[in-house]
Amino acid sequence: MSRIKLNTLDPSFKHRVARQPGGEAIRACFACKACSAACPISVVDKRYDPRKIIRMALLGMKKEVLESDFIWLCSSCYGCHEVCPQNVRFTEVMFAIKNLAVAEACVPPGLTGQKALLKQRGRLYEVGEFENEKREKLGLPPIVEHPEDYDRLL
Amino acid sequence: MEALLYLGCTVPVRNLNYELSARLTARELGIHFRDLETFGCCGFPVKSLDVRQTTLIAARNLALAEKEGVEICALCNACVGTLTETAHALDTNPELKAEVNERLKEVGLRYNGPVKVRHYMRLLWEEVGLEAIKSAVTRPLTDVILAPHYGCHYLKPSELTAGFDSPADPRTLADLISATGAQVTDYPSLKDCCGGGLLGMSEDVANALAATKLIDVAATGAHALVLVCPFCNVMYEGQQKKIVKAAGLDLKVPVVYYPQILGLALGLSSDQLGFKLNRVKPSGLLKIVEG
Amino acid sequence: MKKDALILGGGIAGLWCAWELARLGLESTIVETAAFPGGRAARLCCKATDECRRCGACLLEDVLHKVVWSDRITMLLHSDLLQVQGESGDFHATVSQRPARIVSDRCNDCGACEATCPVPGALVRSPWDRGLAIDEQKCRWFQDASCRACQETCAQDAVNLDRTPEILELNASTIVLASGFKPSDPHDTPRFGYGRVPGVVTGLELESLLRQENWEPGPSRKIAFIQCVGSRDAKIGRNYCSRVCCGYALRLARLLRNRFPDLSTSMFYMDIQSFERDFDKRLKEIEQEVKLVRSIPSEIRKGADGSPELVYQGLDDNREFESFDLVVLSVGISPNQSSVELGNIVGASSNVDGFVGGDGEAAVTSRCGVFVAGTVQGPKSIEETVSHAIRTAGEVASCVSKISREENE
Amino acid sequence: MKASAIESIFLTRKPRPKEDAALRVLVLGGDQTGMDLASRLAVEGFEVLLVGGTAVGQTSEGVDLFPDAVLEEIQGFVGGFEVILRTRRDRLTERVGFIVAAQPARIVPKYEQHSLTKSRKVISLSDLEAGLRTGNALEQPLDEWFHAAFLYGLKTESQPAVFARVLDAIEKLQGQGAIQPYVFTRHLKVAAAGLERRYRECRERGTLFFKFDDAGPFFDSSPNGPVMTFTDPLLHLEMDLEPDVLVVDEELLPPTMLEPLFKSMPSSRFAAPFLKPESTRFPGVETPKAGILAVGASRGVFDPEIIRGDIEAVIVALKRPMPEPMQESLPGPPEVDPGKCTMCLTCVRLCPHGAISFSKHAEADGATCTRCGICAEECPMEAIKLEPASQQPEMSVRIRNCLVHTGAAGKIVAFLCSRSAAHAMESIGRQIGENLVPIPVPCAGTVGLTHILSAFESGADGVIVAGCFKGNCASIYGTLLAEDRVGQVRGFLGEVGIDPGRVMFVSTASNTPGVLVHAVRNLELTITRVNNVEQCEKSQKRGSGAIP
Repeated sequence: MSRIKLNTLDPSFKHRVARQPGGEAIRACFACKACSAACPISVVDKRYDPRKIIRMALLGMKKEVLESDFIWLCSSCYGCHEVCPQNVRFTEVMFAIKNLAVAEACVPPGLTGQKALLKQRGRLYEVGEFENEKREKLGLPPIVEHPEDYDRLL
Repeated sequence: MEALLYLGCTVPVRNLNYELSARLTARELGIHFRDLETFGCCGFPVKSLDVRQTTLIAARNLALAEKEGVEICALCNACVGTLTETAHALDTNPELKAEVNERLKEVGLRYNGPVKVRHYMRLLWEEVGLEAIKSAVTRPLTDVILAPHYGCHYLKPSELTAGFDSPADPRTLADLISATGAQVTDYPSLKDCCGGGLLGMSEDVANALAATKLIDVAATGAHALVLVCPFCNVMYEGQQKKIVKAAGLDLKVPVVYYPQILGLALGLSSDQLGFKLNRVKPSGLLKIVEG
Repeated sequence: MKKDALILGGGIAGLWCAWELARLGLESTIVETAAFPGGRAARLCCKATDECRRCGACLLEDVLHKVVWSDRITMLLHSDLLQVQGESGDFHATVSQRPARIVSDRCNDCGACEATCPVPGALVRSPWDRGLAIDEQKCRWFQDASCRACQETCAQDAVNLDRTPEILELNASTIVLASGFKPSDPHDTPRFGYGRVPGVVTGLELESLLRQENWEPGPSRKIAFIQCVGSRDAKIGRNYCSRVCCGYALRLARLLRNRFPDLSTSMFYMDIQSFERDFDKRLKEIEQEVKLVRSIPSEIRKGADGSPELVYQGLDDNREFESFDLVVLSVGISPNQSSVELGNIVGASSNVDGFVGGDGEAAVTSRCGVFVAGTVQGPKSIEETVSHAIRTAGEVASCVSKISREENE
Repeated sequence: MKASAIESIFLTRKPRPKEDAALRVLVLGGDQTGMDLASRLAVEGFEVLLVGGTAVGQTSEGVDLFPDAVLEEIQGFVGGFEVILRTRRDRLTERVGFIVAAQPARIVPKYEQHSLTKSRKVISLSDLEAGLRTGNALEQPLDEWFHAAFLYGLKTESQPAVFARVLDAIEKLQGQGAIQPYVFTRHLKVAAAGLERRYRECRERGTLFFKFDDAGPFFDSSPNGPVMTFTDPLLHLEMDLEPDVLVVDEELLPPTMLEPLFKSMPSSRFAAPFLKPESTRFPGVETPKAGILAVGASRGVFDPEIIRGDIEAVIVALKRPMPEPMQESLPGPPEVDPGKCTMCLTCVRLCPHGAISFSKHAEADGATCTRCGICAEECPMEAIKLEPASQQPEMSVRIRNCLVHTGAAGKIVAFLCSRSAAHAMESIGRQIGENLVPIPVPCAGTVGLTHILSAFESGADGVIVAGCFKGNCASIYGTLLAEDRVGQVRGFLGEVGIDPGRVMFVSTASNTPGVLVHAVRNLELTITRVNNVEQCEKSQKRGSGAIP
């Protein structure tokens, strides 16, 4: 990677993340590294490292963060959240960052599909006749799809 | 006691064994589950897109429950997490609540709060209690060795699970397993994440996360891995073949839901408890219990 | 008789304040809840290697010997403040004094009571190894009257469980809160495994171990110190640096290296706080003796061999799992609940971090005539505590002289 | 009952006659601390001579200002110092009871460390503060992000007090517009009241911190100003920054003008450039010399909050009755035999407390002397004697008495420093055998050849000298001298037929009884071994003598 010019980065990015719901405490991070040691993902894929993502966001590396594919690797296990002495709530910060990425049209295709399903059915998986027949055989009550609210709210 | 059974998206379609066993064991132990047809998705799947929408969807379900005046009992860790988190946020942030209620008007709902949300395990732990479970056991699972898996949202964030269990030193599931007479085995990756949350984003990373636990549990010689969340099940049961193959291993870890185990101990049959639907058959376990 | 100051707490701050007041000709009464004076510092160890490392722990013994000499200081052990009435210049305090359960004049230190007592920790040895007391919170007699073993076994008739507390009325012109701190509870940070993982101890526990001459580290000769346990932790409401932990941890590490040259010590930290002059030079010396790792572990767990295992991010950003014989949690200084309660009794409010008194290093409190000395006011090293106690003595003396001026007029 | 002396000093505030030197205080100041101290002292009824500082119109009653004066020389002792002040016009001699060094820290910007030169965009923290006070800190209006880089404790360690100033400056700068502050540091110093909280608030307002473990930023310059290049310690990526302002932090050093005070205190070479040694024996503002007090920077304290406490501590020290009653067991002040004194000045040069002066012969000031006995032991003419404490015989008689009373055979005489080893001994109890004869001494520095020999002459089997740990001696080097002397004595003992192993020195503290026990046990073992050897030798001699 070529040399990063701090003067060309976006100092307002961290404040923008902090204005997102869940992103409020990102600036409180003092890089103690506990989150990185707790994150199950960073062991498997070194590109995903909570403290480094926070650092990039704080420095204002907006493009590098929002357009990356690693921000989508969070498993939302709250491991980082638990160990953080500054209550950064990094799992929520990641959602805030992902929300911003979506707002900038950097969104993996699978996700928008899930939203479409919810609008259509009110649930992630189709419950058709086949499913309800199976349920009936086992003595379970039928599931009825109520997508109206979802369609209106989403 | 009475609770609204919140099934979420996955359980009623893909994990009928979990639903069956939960309903049956609850009945045995005096918990009356009521179904609410209008319940839908908890909102978690759109959290990455827009946290506000998740809050809204979760609030809708909470508002529905509030109308019934009964607390929610969910089977899925993610549903419990999302609903609890939202209830907590709405109860502590009046501005957010006002904002959300403004939107809920569109669908004729309103959340005043508070609404209580608990995992079925938590109901067992807090409402039934270990002692009552022990005394209800008619067929102790002696000689059965089981490995618990809690799942992340069961324990964390701790500000939402405080007073129930500790992420650093979890014990409720282990104790609930012990109450059935089975032995609990400890293993190094007990607290690991299943990886289910990112299966849709990166199957490789997700599988890598789940692999360690499968290997560890296989090494303990446990008869099964005990779950309490359909998300975790997707990984440990659904992905097991792929994971094992990719890792070049030869192992099989039967995966069961806690209520199935509990049901066996309460004297219910494996058929009633939907063991036929378990994809990695816990035959060793069933052989010990049912002969 | 009216004293110039009623000092609550017989630790190093209270003792030093009393001593300074005595040097100024002022009389004070020290009210100490424990059976022995000295407070926390009495359980600390000397950290001298081939030279003094300036931990200040011995200042306690020094001031104790001075206080014992002074006829201007009255020490009430086993005593608790119940209530305070009146105002600056004319405080009336009600103090309950529990009787000495083991009469020191009779006790010949034979150890028979300790041998027979069924409750660990119910019989407390003085920090100076001579003299015993009963911890009424633990002793069965004071819980359900179920055991009198010590009294029955004592051949010297030195134990008396039956005497009742005495209520004392004390008058004083001023009140000094010197009731100290509470070591941060390592259970507040459960991921560090304290009480669950064998081999995880607090810094204070290590100090007590090292006070004993015969202590030996484990077989692999590896010891880790974890800094900022219960400090710099906004999550548990401790948004402050405890100011002493870097100093004591590094001094302990050097002491250990001095006693056991084959020992390796590591310190996991965020920022190292200076605790000596010319700290650049000192830090370079320290780097030769202690492995400094800028990383806070996420977890301490029981390793495969039973010894504590640290999970942390290493310098190359890899996940490290490292086993040690002993992991020392450098617990910090946190507000003492009983101090806050004392503050309530005497009408002094707490500051933003939960310590009694104002912000900064103030010795005065929200109530006129009530002062604070030492760590009751906020984190301080022993030396800083002494400085603060001297400051407090100064403010008390000024207050007392103002009061007598007003009385004269 | 209060001592009447105290009542007269601070319970009443009568105007004092000028000649009452004990109530006059020389304050070496230079900033607000000096002025606060001076007015505080004046309120307490002292008459203050305030040297240094630019206190225009800020005079309180009872404070005489000497803004441009320099302290040239001091003579005399607590209660009656004679100080010579040089002003632009005069050379004044004044009598004061106390001298307080309360000058501000010497502030040295760290330009050189980083090979930086001061320029429009490269300024010191003090420069920035001055600019912020006058409102000229930023030259151009802020229409886009202004990048402000702060260096803090990068190559050399810094103090919390400087970090507090950095935080102040950042806060004020941010009040002026869209500022992006950066702090380049190594170990952030947050060990002061409220700093950690302020550090978090500063991060929350957007300041970025770079904590380097080794190679910090490199500095270069472009036509636009300074350029910093570095590897981000967290991301390990190469970065550069062209700050709009680069603020260099400052070293806080002890003040100058302490030289005359150093001269009056021979132990000061162990403390310089500070006025008191880094030793827990001197907590607070007191120095090894009575009547000379160190406030703030001169004692190595830079935290304004703690310095405020120092002012109170000065008041406390000055209000004490003088001389303070000593513990009864201490000996009297040194007596100099004028007939023996040759004015060699050994004692003057060696007294750690600067207690000895000379006119016709050496003379110790009773209030300054701590009875450490170093002078008596080091005097080559044996002209100095410490008068034994009341109702106590002279040391050699004391040793003999002890041994006679307890039976000399197998005894170890232990000379114990009363500040450390004697306290440790008290908590040992019965742990050490009854063969130990403890003799408390005011300082191990008092123990010399004569004491050790008189112990052996009285029949002791061994001698242990227990002093403080190096760095913890109340007489600074008393314990070092004692250890040295024990070494010398051991060399000498061999020559007179006593096994050198019978004498040992041990460093202790009042809370290390274990160390003392350990040492005594070792000495006991040595003695047993030596006794056996000597007995063998004796019997061999006897045997060999019997045959012919």
